[in-house]
Order: sequence, then C-alpha cells, then structure tokens
Amino acid sequence: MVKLVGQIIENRPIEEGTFEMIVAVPPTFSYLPGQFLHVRVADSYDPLLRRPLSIAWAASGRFGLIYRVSGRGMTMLSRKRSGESLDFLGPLGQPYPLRTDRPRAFLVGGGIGVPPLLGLAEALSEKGISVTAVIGAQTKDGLLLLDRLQPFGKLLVATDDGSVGFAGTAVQCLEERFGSGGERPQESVIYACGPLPMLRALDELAQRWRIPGYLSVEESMACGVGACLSCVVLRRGGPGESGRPQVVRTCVEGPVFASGELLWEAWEQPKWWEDTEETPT
Amino acid sequence: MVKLVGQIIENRPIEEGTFEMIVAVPPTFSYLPGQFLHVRVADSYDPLLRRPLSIAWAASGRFGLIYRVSGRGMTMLSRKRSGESLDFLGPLGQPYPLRTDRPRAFLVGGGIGVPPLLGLAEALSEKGISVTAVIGAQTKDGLLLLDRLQPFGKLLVATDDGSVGFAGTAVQCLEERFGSGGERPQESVIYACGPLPMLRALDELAQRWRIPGYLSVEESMACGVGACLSCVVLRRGGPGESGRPQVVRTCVEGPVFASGELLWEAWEQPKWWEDTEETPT
Amino acid sequence: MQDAEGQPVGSPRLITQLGPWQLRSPILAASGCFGYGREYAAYLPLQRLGGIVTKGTSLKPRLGDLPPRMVETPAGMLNAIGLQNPGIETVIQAELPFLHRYGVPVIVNLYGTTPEEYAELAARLDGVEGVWGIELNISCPNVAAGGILFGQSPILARQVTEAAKRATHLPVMVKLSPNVTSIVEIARAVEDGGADLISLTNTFRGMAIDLHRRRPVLGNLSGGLSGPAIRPLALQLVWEVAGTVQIPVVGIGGIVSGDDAAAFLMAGASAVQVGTAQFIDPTACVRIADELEATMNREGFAQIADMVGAARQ
Amino acid sequence: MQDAEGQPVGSPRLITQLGPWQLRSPILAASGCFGYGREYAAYLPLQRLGGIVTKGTSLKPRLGDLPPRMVETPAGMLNAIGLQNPGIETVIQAELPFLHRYGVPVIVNLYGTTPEEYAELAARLDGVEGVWGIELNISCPNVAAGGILFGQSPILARQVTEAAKRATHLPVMVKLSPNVTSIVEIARAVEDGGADLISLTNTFRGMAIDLHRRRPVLGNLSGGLSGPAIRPLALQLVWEVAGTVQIPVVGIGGIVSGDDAAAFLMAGASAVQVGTAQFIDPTACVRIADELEATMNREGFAQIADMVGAARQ
Ligand SMILES: Cc1cc2nc3c(=O)[nH]c(=O)nc-3n(C[C@H](O)[C@H](O)[C@H](O)COP(=O)(O)OP(=O)(O)OC[C@H]3O[C@@H](n4cnc5c(N)ncnc54)[C@H](O)[C@@H]3O)c2cc1C
Ligand SMILES: Cc1cc2nc3c(=O)[nH]c(=O)nc-3n(C[C@H](O)[C@H](O)[C@H](O)COP(=O)(O)OP(=O)(O)OC[C@H]3O[C@@H](n4cnc5c(N)ncnc54)[C@H](O)[C@@H]3O)c2cc1C
Ligand SMILES: Cc1cc2nc3c(=O)[nH]c(=O)nc-3n(C[C@H](O)[C@H](O)[C@H](O)COP(=O)(O)O)c2cc1C
Ligand SMILES: Cc1cc2nc3c(=O)[nH]c(=O)nc-3n(C[C@H](O)[C@H](O)[C@H](O)COP(=O)(O)O)c2cc1C
Ligand code: FES
Ligand code: FES
Repeated sequence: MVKLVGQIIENRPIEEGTFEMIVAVPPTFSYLPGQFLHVRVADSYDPLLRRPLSIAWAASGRFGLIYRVSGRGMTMLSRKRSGESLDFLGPLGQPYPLRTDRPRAFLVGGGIGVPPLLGLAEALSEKGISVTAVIGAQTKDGLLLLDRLQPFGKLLVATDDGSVGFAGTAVQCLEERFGSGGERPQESVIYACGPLPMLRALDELAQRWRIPGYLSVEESMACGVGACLSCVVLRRGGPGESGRPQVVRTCVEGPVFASGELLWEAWEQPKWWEDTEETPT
Repeated sequence: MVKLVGQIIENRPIEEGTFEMIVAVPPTFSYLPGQFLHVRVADSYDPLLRRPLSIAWAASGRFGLIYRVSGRGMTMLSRKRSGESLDFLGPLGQPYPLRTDRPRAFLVGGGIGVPPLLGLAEALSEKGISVTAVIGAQTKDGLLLLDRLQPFGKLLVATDDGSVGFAGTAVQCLEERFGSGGERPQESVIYACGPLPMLRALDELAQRWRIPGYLSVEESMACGVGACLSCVVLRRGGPGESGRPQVVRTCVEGPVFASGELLWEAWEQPKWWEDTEETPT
Repeated sequence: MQDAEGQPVGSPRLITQLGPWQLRSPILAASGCFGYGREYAAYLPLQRLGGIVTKGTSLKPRLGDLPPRMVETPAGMLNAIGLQNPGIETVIQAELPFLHRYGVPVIVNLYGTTPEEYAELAARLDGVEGVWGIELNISCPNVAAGGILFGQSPILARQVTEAAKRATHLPVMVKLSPNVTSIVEIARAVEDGGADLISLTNTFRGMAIDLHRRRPVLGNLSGGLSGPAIRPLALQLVWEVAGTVQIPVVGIGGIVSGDDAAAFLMAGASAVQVGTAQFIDPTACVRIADELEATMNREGFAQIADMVGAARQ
Repeated sequence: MQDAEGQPVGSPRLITQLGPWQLRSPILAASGCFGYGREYAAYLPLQRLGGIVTKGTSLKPRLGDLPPRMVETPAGMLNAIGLQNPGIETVIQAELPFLHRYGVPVIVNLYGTTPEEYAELAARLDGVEGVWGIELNISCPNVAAGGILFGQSPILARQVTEAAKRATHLPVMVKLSPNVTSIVEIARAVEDGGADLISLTNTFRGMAIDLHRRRPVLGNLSGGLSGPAIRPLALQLVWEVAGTVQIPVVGIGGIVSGDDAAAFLMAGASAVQVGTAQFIDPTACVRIADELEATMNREGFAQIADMVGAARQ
C-alpha cells in the first residue's frame, strides 16, 4: 500500500484494442495475483480520478498491466510512451487465495477480466496445481491472452456466437464439463474475473456443485484505499454476526470475494439499503 | 476564418522554455503578419478553452508557432509530437498594416511578443522597408529569436539588467534613438507586440513623436471569433461617432490596434464601464 | 438532407416538437454564446440549427462589464460580460435581418430591470420578421439590477412572465437561474405566470482570485460558471423541473456531445441549448446533432420524442 | 520541522489560528474523504494536518445508499454514500482512539434527523479524548430526512446550531449547503445561533444519467458534486459569507493545490478543508500545505493570517 512512480518500459497494443504496459519498479515490489493498482492516467482534472487496473503479472523489477482501450481514461493511458513515468497506488485489495488443498483450478475470464488470471495461472502452476483457463467472449476477436495463458495449463475457449470453441458463455462451457463428468467438482477450485452477469452465474454454479469459488468484482472506485465508501457491495453476515448483511468495500475487503459471500440482489433490491435507520445492523 | 486540422511536422524547444511548432497545411493557407490562430491544446475539458497563438511565420504549405511553455495549456501543446494533428481556427483577427509610405519600420517585441514580428519583418523587408527589430527582456536569457530576426535588418537589444545591449526597456532604447537624433520620426513606423505596460509606454512614445504605431494586444479569449464578447477593450470614438468610446473585440477588431486608438485607462477606471445604462453610447 | 434550395437541413429523425415550434433539430444555440449568428455562419450551416437564441438584449445599448470578463476554471469558464448589447432597435434593424435570411428560428433573449421593461421589449418584437419567440433572461448573475433578482423570487419571476405574456403574441420562454433553494418553486411560479416554455440553466455564480494582484480576476468580481463542470448540476435541475411543470423544458448546461444532449432529453427536456461548447468547437451545434442521431441509433430510439423523459420511468 | 518525538510537524509559518484552535496547518481533511484517518495513515504523516474532520456520524449505524454510489463528471465527481457509518458509539470506542495517538486535532462531523439528535450527538462527544470540536452537517444532499433540509432554512439551521451549542462545551462548526438562494441569510442565522465557526461548502446536488440503462447512474438518483469543478462556486460562497459574519470561515470545495488554498484564504477563509483531492493524491493534505508555503514565499506573505481576506481590500 504505497504511492509509487514507475518508469514505463513499454506500452503497446498486443491485440485489437488492448494494450500492455510494462513498468519498471524497484526489485522490492511484489504483489499477489488478484491485487490491483490505482493508476493516474492524466495530469489534468478531466478525467479526475485514478483508474483501477489489475496487475496482470510481475517479475523482478517490473510488472505488466493489460487494458482495453475503452473510455477516455484508458485512451489517455494508451498514449503514454516508454520513458514516461506512471503514478500509481498499490498493490491494493485482497488477492485470490492460492488453494493448494485441491489439485485442479479453473480460471474463468470474460472480456477484460482475463489479465489478472495471467499472474494467477503462473502462481498456481508453480505450486503444482493443474490449471485450466476458461476464456469467454462474444466473438473470436474478443478472446484475450490465449497464447499467454497456454503455457500454464489447459485452455478452454467459449464464444457466444460459436465462432471458435464452445458455443456459449464461459460459464456454460464450465457447466458442461462438470455436467458431463469430465471434471470432478470435489477436486476443483474456481477463480474468476469478468462482468457481473458472469460472476453471478459462476457463483450459482460454484454453490450448486459445492466448488470453492473466488470472484473478482469491478465497482467504480474513487479513493481505491477504503476511505470514501464509494465501491461497496453487500456481504452476507457470518454466523458470528448473527447473519446481518455487511457493507464491504471492493477496494479493501475485495475485489476478490468468496463464492456465496455476496448478496447480488443488493444491486437490484433497494430494500436492503432503504430505511437503514430502521435496519438493525 | 476556418476550422482546420494540420499535421505537426516538428515541435521542439528552440530556446530555454520556448518551443517552435511547425505545422503542415494545404498550400492555399495564407495569413498576414499579426494574425493569430485559436488552437486546441487538449482533448480533455481541462483546460477547457482554445489558446490564441500568433502565426510566427508561414511558407508554402506550412507555418510556425513559437510559444513559451508557461501554464498548463502550453505545456500540453509542447507534448504533442510530430505526426499528430493540430486543431486550429484561423487565421483570425486584424493584421499589422504593411505601411510602405514610410521607409523605416521599428519592430518592438517584449517577452513572448516577439514571434509575430518574425513574419512581419520578412514581409516588410520584402517590400523594401528598412527593418529594425528592438527586442527587450528582463535579462539576456529572456531575449527571443535574435538570430531569426537578424537576416531581415538591424537588431537592437535591451535588457532591464543590462546584461546585454541597452540597459533598460525596449521602449527606453527606442526613445533614446529618436531622442539622440539617430532615427527620424517622420520616416518611421512602429509595430509592437508585448506586455501591456510596454504597449502603453510605446503608445505614449509614438504619439509624442507623431509616429504611426501598431500595437498587438493580448486579452483572455474564449471564442476567438467575436461571438462571446470576452476579450474586449475600449476604443476612442472617431469623429463620426461623436467621440463616444466603443467596446471592441481584441479577436476581431484586434489584436492589432493603431496607436492612439485605445483607452488604456479603461483597464483601471471602472467609471467607463459602470452605469452603462446611463452612458449615452 | 437538403431543403428546396439545396441547403443541408439534417436528418428528419432530429425533427423536434418544442411546445409551439416544430424545429429541425433539438439543438439550439444558447444566448450569449452565438452572438447574433454572424460570427459562426462561416463555420456551420445555420439552417441546420434547431434555433438561435440571441445575445441578451435590452432596451438601451449597454457597454457591459469592466474587463477582464472571462477566466478559465476546471472544465468550465467564468464570464462577466454584463449583457453588452447594442439595444433592441439596433438588433431589430441591423442584426435580425441577417438571421432571417437563413430561415433559422430566432428566439430573442431579453433583459430588463423592471417587469415593464420586459413588457416593452416583448411588445417591440411582436411581429418582427424571423422572430419565433422570446426568452426572458431573469437569471443573469452579472448585472447589478434586474436579471437574477427576478429569477430568485417566485413572485417577481411570475410578475415578469405575466408582463411579457400580456405584451406579446410570441411564445415566451423563461430562463431560470440555478442559484435558488428550490428551483421547483420558481418553475411553478413561471408556469402559473403563463410561460410557454422554461429553459434552464443560466450560469452559476462563481469567482476566481488573482493571487498576484490580490483581487478577484474579473472586473465584475463575480461571474457566471458555464461549461462541462456544471453539467451534472444542470441535469439535476432539469430533472426536478421536468417532473414538476406541464410546459416543455429546454435543458442547458455543459453540453458538449450528443450523449450529453441525450442525457438532458432523457431527464425530461424536450430540447437543449448549447453554449460554451461553441467556443471550443465552432461546429458544435451541428456536430452534437449528428452525434445525437448516432446515440439514438445505438440506444434504440426512433425519434426525439421517444427520448424525452426516458430515464424517468 | 519535527516535534519532541521526532515526528514531522511542518513549517511554523503554516501555524494557523482558527477560532478557538491553534493548528499546525490551515489544511484540514474534509469529512467523508478521509474516513476516520486509518486508510491514509500509511500515505502521509497525520500529525502534519491542521485537523481531521471525520466521516459524518449518526446516533445509530447506517448502511448508506444503494450502489452505484459514485460517478465521475468533468473535473468532478458525484457521490451518494448516504452517510454510511458505524454509529457514534462505535466511532468513539473503535475509531477515535486511533486518531488520538497521532495527536491530530479531530473534529467529528455529525448528522441527525432532528435538532434533538444533533444535541444528543454533541453531548455524547463532550469530553471525549482527542476531540477538539464538532462539525454539524446540515447540508448532506444524499439522505432523505434531515441533512440538507436544515441547511436550506435559516430557522432550522439556527435551531440545530442552538441545540448543539446547548448540549456541549466543544466548539461548534456548522457546515453549510450551497443549494440555497442566499447563503448569507443562512450564515447569519447560524452565527446568531451561536456557532463558533462556519465551514462551506458541502457538495452541490447533481445527477448523471446512464443512457444505456435509461436511468440515473446513482442508486440514490441524485448525488453531491465535489472536486475542482465546484471550486469557483465555493470560492464565491466563501467570499459572500466571510464578508458577512464575524466568526471564522473554513473554505471547502475543489482545492487541489497550494494556490487553490491561497485563493480561499485571500477570499476570507481562515483555513480550508480538502476532500476529493485526497482521492487523486493520497498525500494531498500535506502536499497542499507545502505548496501553500511556496505560494506565501512567492506572493510575499509572512504568515497565514496575513493572507486571510487579502483579496478583499
Ligand atoms: C479492481 C479492478 C481491476 C480492474 N482491472 C482491469 C484490467 O486489468 N484491465 C482493464 O482493461 N480494466 C480493468 N478494470 C476496469 C477498468 O478500471 C476500467 O475499464 C477503467 O476504469 C475504464 O476507464 P475509462 O476512463 O477508460 O472508461 P470510462 O468509461 O470513461 O470511465 C468512466 C468512469 O467509470 C469507471 N469505470 C468504467 N468502467 C469500469 C469498470 N469496468 N470497473 C470499474 N470502474 C469502471 C472509471 O473508473 C471512471 O470513473 C478493473 C477494474 C477494477 C475495479
Ligand atoms: C492574439 C494573441 C497572440 C498570442 N501569441 C502568442 C505567441 O505567439 N506565443 C506565445 O507564447 N503566447 C502568445 N500569446 C499568449 C498565449 O495565448 C498565452 O500564453 C497562453 O494562452 C497561455 O496558456 P497556458 O494554458 O499555458 O497558461 P495559463 O496561464 O494556464 O492560462 C490560463 C488562461 O489564461 C489565458 N492566458 C494566459 N496568458 C495569457 C496571455 N498572455 N494572453 C491571453 N490570454 C492568456 C489562457 O488563454 C487561459 O484561458 C498570444 C495571446 C494572444 C491573445
Ligand atoms: C460568454 C457568455 C455569455 C452569456 N450571455 C448570456 C446572455 O446574454 N443571456 C443569457 O440568458 N444567458 C447568457 N449566457 C448563459 C448561456 O446562455 C448558458 O445558459 C450557460 O452558459 C450554460 O450553458 P453552457 O454550459 O452550454 O455554456 C452566457 C454564457 C456565456 C458563457
Ligand atoms: C465521497 C464523499 C463523502 C462525503 N461525506 C461527507 C460527510 O459524511 N459529511 C459531510 O459533511 N460532508 C461530506 N462530504 C463533503 C466533503 O466534506 C466536502 O464538503 C465536499 O466534497 C467539497 O470538497 P472537495 O471538493 O474538496 O471534495 C463528502 C464528500 C465526498 C466526495
Ligand atoms: S474506492 Fe473509496 S472506499 Fe473503495
Ligand atoms: S474571444 Fe470571444 S469575442 Fe473575442
């Protein structure tokens, strides 16, 4: 948890609309897969805020960010050149727990959720876990980082339009593997990062098959360090808290949450939030 | 008066803290010395507005801007690289009249007012006018474009601290020339661009010696094209207007005004502006 | 699209019913940011605009405020022009005929220091060729008398509206000030006073300080804030007013793109005005219209009317 | 500079008399932007701050507003946190002792739905170790009851102030809402009610629309605008209030640099609070203090007090 300035070594498109930035940092820099940086993209105050970006990978003295050039912030980031400096906070947030008690890990990534799985795949495979990456996208062109994940284990690919691999979502693809008996739930752990609908579907799948799951959630962040309470989600209360839901910060208690932990309905059901004066918390 | 996009050919420091940007434009592009462009420096809305910059020179298919990297806007401009495009409006405003009825021209520049004098010196010398550039600055290091002006005629240099050339202001330097009889007022025209105090002093000098003078004024501009009424100054009314002062726009009726035309007191004396309901204009 | 004379008129999908007016586009040029149209005629086809709201015009000519009149702020600008204008007679004689040639709807923005002055101005414009309506500026922060004072009191706002309505057959749009505790109260008063349309918002009162000169930057000390900085504030006001009055609302404040315009329409505005964006991009009013059409395509709206209030369901 | 324990305390030139308090710096952390200090302790030396205004605290815990709670706007951000907080008891037991260790002045920002609740909160803090004062938040735009309502009525604003003053010996700072017709009227009411200091401004009510979902972005629909976008508006309000009341004024709104802080001081504020800037730069409160000292050198001010109101002469 520090404010740092690194030097950009490289910043270039690696796939259509997606950039990789490599940044030099002191060799003491280390992170755990799933953690993110809060990055300043402009000197100006428009855009105003930092942007959260997962660390895709790190090696001694450098790390990589992989980002889709979508909005204005990412466009500005993509204009930075090697030699310029990058102002960032981090590593921030809770990483994926590296479970070694089960031999097989399924890393499910959708859209721009794939980058953090890269470092995770490496870390897990180093620990002797058999890694299967399940990468989904709408079409063939949206699939990210296949070649970079390949070395760490198996690769399953899903496209909504069936243009390559499984025809359907990454979650349906995984469902099919368990359903067909091709994979054993009791030996498996699921790690995921991607859009909300994907995470919800995976959460349901993981609970149904009783597979431990770890889901990385993306919420809009202002401070990134837990001070502003912008990025909250509702977490089911544990038995010790007599089951009362808790408001937790994606940037500090997350972005990785365990399957079964989150009250997804909170995104839709104002009742959890309304009349909080009345709610006995 | 058009909105154009040119391609930046070069953008680099030419002197300490001063950049020259060379921009490629269609060969039909032409301007008159004293005119300016209204330049977009950022894609973002902070800074919000365009920046007025004099055209320093133009040749077939290209022109040059010379600017001091002072505030945020100019810093952003200095970061643009060759190959990128420049979004500008112009040429805008009234140029310096090229007076051929008098043989000698004194081009007085202070601080960042020197750039427009470059193209002016060239145009006047092409018309057979004998050009003397009088360049002033606080110290030696602030003197701009001496080498570039040299080819077009004589060069007088003034520094406040006397570190080089005449010890004093450019205006005092000029005063001394006329006072000593070294130059003939009745054969001379003064052209100037620089800070307000310099212009006021020159205006006084020109009127006292009965020398025609043309002064380029810098006011904050929003639209740059005459629509917003931000950039106004007060002009003395001509006889036909029964002497009533007129509010004129620096961007349209200026930036070049004739000596004797402006009511400098208007900057200090609210009475010209107050109770305008009462003022019979 | 072209009209009978081969002039571009824009897509038929942008046609907008704004109260009594059928306009070619929901994008109008805002008062004070488009002069009387002359300056921008070289940059964009005026006939493609939904309309032009002129610079604020008073009975007598006004020199306006002491310079400096403008200072840039983060994503915004402060202005204190002080309603410099040549007076209604000169405007009618020398300015409006130019605009009339383009056939673009002209709405004359009016400023007075008493309800009677507003009435006199409104009456004077009745029947003037090319004038489609008037906009009462009861919200200028940069003049000592009148202006914002009328916009900050429901009673005065209503009086000014009634006075103008009685004096003219032209549709009357009343332009509100954001510097009030309850915009809804003022909007209701103006509606009760007979306004045909409400436009909002005028600028927000603001200040910048010159550290070196140790005084406020602007000659007038205070100025009015405009530009993208105020967009979320203006959107909120439009949301509140459109949920309150029955007459159409015209949204103004920081609009620089088609998406921005769409946000105001979805909040309940029937059309919008574009001001400061013109200074950044002199083609803004037409570019924004084109972008708005792209937004309609992307978000599945067949016509402007379908977007109006779409975020209120 | 260091204190007896070798901790950095900043330049003596930054020492600021703010009403009853002598502070090490005129830069305080604004409520809701610094939590209860824990999160930023790793990024800056807390003892260098002029003070920390805590997150808004209520009698009972509050879950706050439905997400999304934040959306970026040009040079600003809208938030609708809805005063999520663990309640006054937990704050006193679990949060304040942490801050007390740093010796940094703590001002507890309080939120209630009735004058009695404010009084109860104020009384509860009386004598709590490390608490230098309270700030009454009568200006939160993101809660249904209380909050901004008190800040929009002179009578209610005065009642809340009086209730709190009667209940505690602590100095009472009252934080005003900008969403009023006359800030001066509210400021006077609060001064008459016995407030020791006035702080302003809280956020401006604003909205952003999600075009795709066809509804306002924020769970709470509206939110409060903060950041550089509002700086000229906040400066204007400070100018008006400092010209009206005798009690010290604390300026808040979009301050991101030492020059910005200087502008508020010159407009008449005796100190400032920094909010949103912390999110962009977690060292902001200390960096701004250092920059302010550079500004003082450049502009020729020997001490903070000399800058206060310097642009008003
Ligand atoms: C913990 C975390 C890790 C992330 N890791 C990556 C990554 O490795 N690669 C990558 O490409 N993207 C990642 N994202 C998403 C990334 O932060 C957004 O794509 C980015 O903020 C978009 O900024 P923009 O200015 O280009 O887009 P705009 O849409 O212009 O942004 C406008 C605002 O919305 C917010 N925003 C937009 N999209 C998202 C989003 N998906 N999640 C959260 N806030 C958003 C922005 O922060 C900003 O405040 C991550 C998000 C989070 C929360
Ligand atoms: C007609 C004209 C021609 C000019 N030609 C040149 C030139 O050839 N080379 C050059 O270096 N400069 C020139 N200037 C000045 C130049 O426009 C300013 O230096 C520039 O706007 C500063 O922008 P900034 O963002 O770097 O500074 P900031 O100080 O951050 O600007 C803040 C605001 O103040 C305005 N501003 C600041 N300084 C000036 C100034 N001197 N005149 C007018 N507005 C100002 C800016 O436009 C902006 O709105 C010219 C100005 C005018 C009016
Ligand atoms: C330079 C300038 C001059 C203005 N003059 C007027 C005016 O004369 N009458 C008026 O009603 N509004 C005037 N306005 C306000 C605008 O019409 C508009 O309401 C405001 O700027 C907000 O819109 P924007 O953010 O798109 O600029 C002026 C605004 C600016 C920036
Ligand atoms: C995320 C966030 C939470 C806030 N919470 C509170 C609060 O609990 N109580 C309060 O009085 N003000 C609160 N504010 C307002 C700030 O204290 C400050 O008045 C406002 O943000 C303007 O200052 P700034 O532009 O420096 O942020 C909050 C502001 C933000 C951005
Ligand atoms: S982003 Fe501020 S608490 Fe998470
Ligand atoms: S800058 Fe707008 S009129 Fe000159």
